[in-house]
Amino acid sequence: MSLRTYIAKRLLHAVLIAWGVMTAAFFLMRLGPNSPADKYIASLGAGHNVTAVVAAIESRYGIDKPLHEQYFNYIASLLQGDWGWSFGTSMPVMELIKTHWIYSFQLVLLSSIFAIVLGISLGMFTAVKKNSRADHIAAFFSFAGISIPHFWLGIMLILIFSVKFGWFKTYYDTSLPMLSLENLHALTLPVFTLGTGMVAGYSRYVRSAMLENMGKDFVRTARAKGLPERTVIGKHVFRNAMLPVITIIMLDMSGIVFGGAYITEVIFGIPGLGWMSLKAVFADDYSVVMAVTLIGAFVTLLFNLLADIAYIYLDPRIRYE
Amino acid sequence: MTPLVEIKDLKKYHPLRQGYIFSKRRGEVRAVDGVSFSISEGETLGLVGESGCGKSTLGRTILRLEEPDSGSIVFRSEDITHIKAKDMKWWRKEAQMVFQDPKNSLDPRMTVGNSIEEALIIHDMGDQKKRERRVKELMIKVGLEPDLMARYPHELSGGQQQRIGIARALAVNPKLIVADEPVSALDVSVQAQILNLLADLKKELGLSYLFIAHNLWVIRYISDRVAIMYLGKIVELADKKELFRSPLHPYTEALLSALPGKKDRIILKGEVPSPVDPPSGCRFHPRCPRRFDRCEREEPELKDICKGHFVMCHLY
Amino acid sequence: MDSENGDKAILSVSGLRTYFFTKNGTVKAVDDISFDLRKGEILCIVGESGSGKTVTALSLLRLIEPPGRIVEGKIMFEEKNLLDIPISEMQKIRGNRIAMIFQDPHSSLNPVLTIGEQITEAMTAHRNLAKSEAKAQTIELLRLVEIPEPERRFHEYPHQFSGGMKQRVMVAMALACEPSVLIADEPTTALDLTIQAQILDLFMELRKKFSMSIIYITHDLGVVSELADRIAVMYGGRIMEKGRRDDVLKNPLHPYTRGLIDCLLSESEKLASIPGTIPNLIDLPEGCIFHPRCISAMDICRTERPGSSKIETEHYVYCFRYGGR
Amino acid sequence: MRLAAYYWERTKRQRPAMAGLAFIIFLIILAVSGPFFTVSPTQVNFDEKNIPPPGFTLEQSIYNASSGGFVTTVQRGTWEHPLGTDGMGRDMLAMLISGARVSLLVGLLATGIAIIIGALIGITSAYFGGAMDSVLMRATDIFMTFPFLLLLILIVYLFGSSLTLIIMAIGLTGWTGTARLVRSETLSLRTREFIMASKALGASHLRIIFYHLLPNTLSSIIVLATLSIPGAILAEAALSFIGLGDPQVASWGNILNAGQGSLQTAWWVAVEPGMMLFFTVLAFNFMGEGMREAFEPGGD
Repeated sequence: MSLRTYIAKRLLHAVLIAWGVMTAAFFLMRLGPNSPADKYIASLGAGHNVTAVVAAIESRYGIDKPLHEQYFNYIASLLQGDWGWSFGTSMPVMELIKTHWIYSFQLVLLSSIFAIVLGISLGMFTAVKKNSRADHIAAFFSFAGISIPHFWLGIMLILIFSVKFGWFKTYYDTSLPMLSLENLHALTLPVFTLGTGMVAGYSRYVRSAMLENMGKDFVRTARAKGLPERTVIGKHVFRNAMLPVITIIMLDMSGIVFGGAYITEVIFGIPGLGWMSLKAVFADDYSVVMAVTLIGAFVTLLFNLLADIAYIYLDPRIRYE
Repeated sequence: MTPLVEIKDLKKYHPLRQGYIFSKRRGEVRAVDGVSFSISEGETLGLVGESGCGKSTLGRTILRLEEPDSGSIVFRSEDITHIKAKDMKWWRKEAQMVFQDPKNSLDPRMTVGNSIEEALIIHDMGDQKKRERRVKELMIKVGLEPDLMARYPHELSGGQQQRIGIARALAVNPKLIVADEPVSALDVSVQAQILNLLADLKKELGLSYLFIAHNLWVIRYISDRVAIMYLGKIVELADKKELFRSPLHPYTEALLSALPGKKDRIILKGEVPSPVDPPSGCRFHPRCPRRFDRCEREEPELKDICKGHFVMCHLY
Repeated sequence: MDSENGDKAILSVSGLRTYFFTKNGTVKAVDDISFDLRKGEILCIVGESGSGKTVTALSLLRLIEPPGRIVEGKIMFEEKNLLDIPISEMQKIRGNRIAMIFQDPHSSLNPVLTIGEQITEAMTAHRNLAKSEAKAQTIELLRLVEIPEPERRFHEYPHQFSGGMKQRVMVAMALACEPSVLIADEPTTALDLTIQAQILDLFMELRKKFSMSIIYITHDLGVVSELADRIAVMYGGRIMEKGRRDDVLKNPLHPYTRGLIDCLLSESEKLASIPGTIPNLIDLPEGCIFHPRCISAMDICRTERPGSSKIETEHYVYCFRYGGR
Repeated sequence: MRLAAYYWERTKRQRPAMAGLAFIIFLIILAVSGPFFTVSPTQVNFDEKNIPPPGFTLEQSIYNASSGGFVTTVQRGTWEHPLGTDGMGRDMLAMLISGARVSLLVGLLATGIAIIIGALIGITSAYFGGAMDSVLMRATDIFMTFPFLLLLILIVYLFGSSLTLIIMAIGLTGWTGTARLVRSETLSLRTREFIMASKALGASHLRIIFYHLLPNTLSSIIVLATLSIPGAILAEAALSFIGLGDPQVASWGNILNAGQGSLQTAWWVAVEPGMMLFFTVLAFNFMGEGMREAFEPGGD
């Protein structure tokens, strides 16, 4: 299989899944007991011409049309970038996303860098020092890190560092310029909240991947050549260990990062997509909730695709098949 | 001697598929590509070949564990090539298999006694008491203490595990046993024990074996006749003594020259070609030290040279 | 170092013990063995699985991993005891003065590095070479082990090579620094019959070319009869018998050696076999470890461990039938 | 079963796993017997609001009805409320025990649903292969593409947030990992020689699935189930924490949500439920890891 066919295959697969995701979302919407109109009317209260509003909303959402037509319209408008209208904020959902995504992005980016750097170093260190006291201590902390609910961790950090010591504000300050030290300072606790679980998880993946490869025959070959231990671990073991780790890190984007970032934003009041989505849930702002879910799925899909492609460049066995 | 089982022009191709929605055939592995032979009652046919030559597939196809693509398998004048799964039970009682890796061939979550008993349960052979007695009998027959029946496979040695595998195959009183490299995973000193056991059982129970191996000294000990397989075809088939005394096919000559005690080893150049795209003409010609023009163009047939010594080579 | 009969030994092992300290007990994988390797000879170490032959080989390069440990012994090589020198000095010997080839060529090569890089690396670890120089030498080595189109294959990855070709790459890698001792641990076991013959042939040729001393580890007596100058037979972590090839093969004395040879070479109606199974290395029998399977065991075999008895020049047996005190 | 006893022996040697098990048993006893010795977790009493645990004190201004003004009082913890009370005077201990009941219920039921669905899909997919496998695995891919929490939030938003629904939702969305694992294990088992041997003996598909494939994947399924419970518990807690949980029940997430608002005054309201969550999740993780190690073949 040539490289191009391989990538084409992965792309085709991604398109298929994206279509599946949109379809699933569509039917989930239609299966729900409440139509968007009901939700909106409930929030309006009495004194309105209910039938007219319902008709208006239903035609806005296209619910008055037959199901298959609704389905095609829905997919078509998604593809054209028309992600619906936010009643809560009276603007197109796409506009709303454009103003909020950057806050999620900076949080996820900083946390990922923090987690990847620390997680990989810790994993390598504990693998080399297997069964030492340091390894046992690290194992305990990574278990704690995996098990600690990050929303609780966030609150405890606020309690200690903001309420008790007053080092940080309890809420994220949106007036800070994005690229400034103050902003970085303000993001310290959120990044730590989101990153802890990731560091713990990654360090364990890296450790077990390193250990698995350290037992392989080719490592013995490398030692038998007379290579210094640094080269054996840093070159032969590490490169092989990174293969599964990169996949896992990419795939993690969906579980840990989206769930975690959502809640971290809520705790610290960071106006990212998660915060926006929760606000929309309480404001019954239907299209926004849906849009954030879809974005989550599409970004996950993108990362899966990136993982696949990264793999090609790291693993010659796929590259030359 | 009447043939117990007769195989004619048997073929088994494994398709190579690509893609998951619109999968298309990209070609096929010609694992078994037109094989004919017969095994007489009470006879052991040794089948020798290198890895990938199709010998294991051949064994499985004869037992109908894989579906043959064409050709026929006839057991005592009963054609079993196409019988349906639900009519297969009697055939499963007539023919059994002993596997290569004794550890892998026993369910790790079952006691070895239960593994043997499973055969009796499937074929409704007796109530629980009778079955237990039969399991004990079988274990004694293969040279094991009956107490071992409550053990799990990982608690036994490789040789003991293989004895269990043999007992399981014997449970249904088969006539034919396909033994797929039954000793190659064992240590030399244990190999001899298992080979002796198989030879004794054959005499005692009147079994016939199709004995698959890549090791010639094993074949030399156990077989009555020997077939040499190369890339899905049988290239030579003869009585054991005849074959070891005067091998005809250049491939057989090379294999035999590797036996200990032979001084001048024949070294074949190159490697076994892919069975997806076998060479034209005689499949062995790219590696053959004695090839000539015709070998490349024309595929030789398996010919009877003298009194049951078959060879597939243009030299003869 | 003088060996048992006064010849010059290039590598001399005495009293080597390598144990594995597992949760379930101590595995005495190698238990007090001694042998010499002479210049230019092939010493075959023969044994079944669990006999300790691979652990012996790994011990020579100090490649034993925890929970294993070399407990005691001496390995004299070039006037030094390899067990006394620091690990950094040992690294200078590995691959350089003593090289090793492993059993399974499929798993012994790093799947994500090119063949060229893996061989070059073995060279540059010990010698100061320009990149182009190392590459030229590597290609020369690939040609030497008869890999066609070495310039192209230099840039390929292990999975693009067949088993036989991979083992040739391993051989090239071992020869990279022209070592004086080569340890080959069952280098043909994982290969097909006709490919085995090719690799063996390659060995014979290279031996002539390089006049190396080779320790060849195998369970295949057929290979031994072709290749060996001298033989050491191992069982359960100990040497049972050692001596010149013809002495051991034509006149085997130890009951185990005799059993092994009978198993393989007898052409009688009934195969000779050794009863019982290979002992569990954690719970070794007292005395001579072979006594539970030995047809000629005596009382003393059950309680005491036999020492070596010299039968004739260079032919030693560890058995009370021949003294053993 | 001698084999079960054997694995139990090996699990017993894992000390963290045993500590985890002990904690979980303790929690179950507490959750079951709690209602018999605690006050109602929903009983509001504003006279007793924000009482700290014994040993701690809290200064607060309380409106005194008789004098008509605010008086600063020092609240001392009492043994009547060993873990203090929240801002509405509810007993923390009673609420935490109720929360334990909710969490255990969610953890066990939701995981149970997920594991059964996942195992069925995984085995069917691998054993029959072909088109069946393709369709099932693509469906799994689509499911896995939705971030778990976002999907839960969407479902709860669309269909309401009763505890039953939350449990169903977690179970119905959490099966993908199990399906993948069971499928890959079955695929590798299918080519093993003992399956071939059973076929050679004439065993039926059902016999092979139920007597050979399932028992051989069971240990992985048990380990995965144990390690999935924390995920389910945390998912419910996260939903409750952001205010989308079942408002009718006192769950750890709900209490924590309330606790975040009163961090300045009553820190224990946020600390205690989080601690319970943390230890519960840790206990299941320790147990799962210990079992994974004990079940690993060739561990000795």
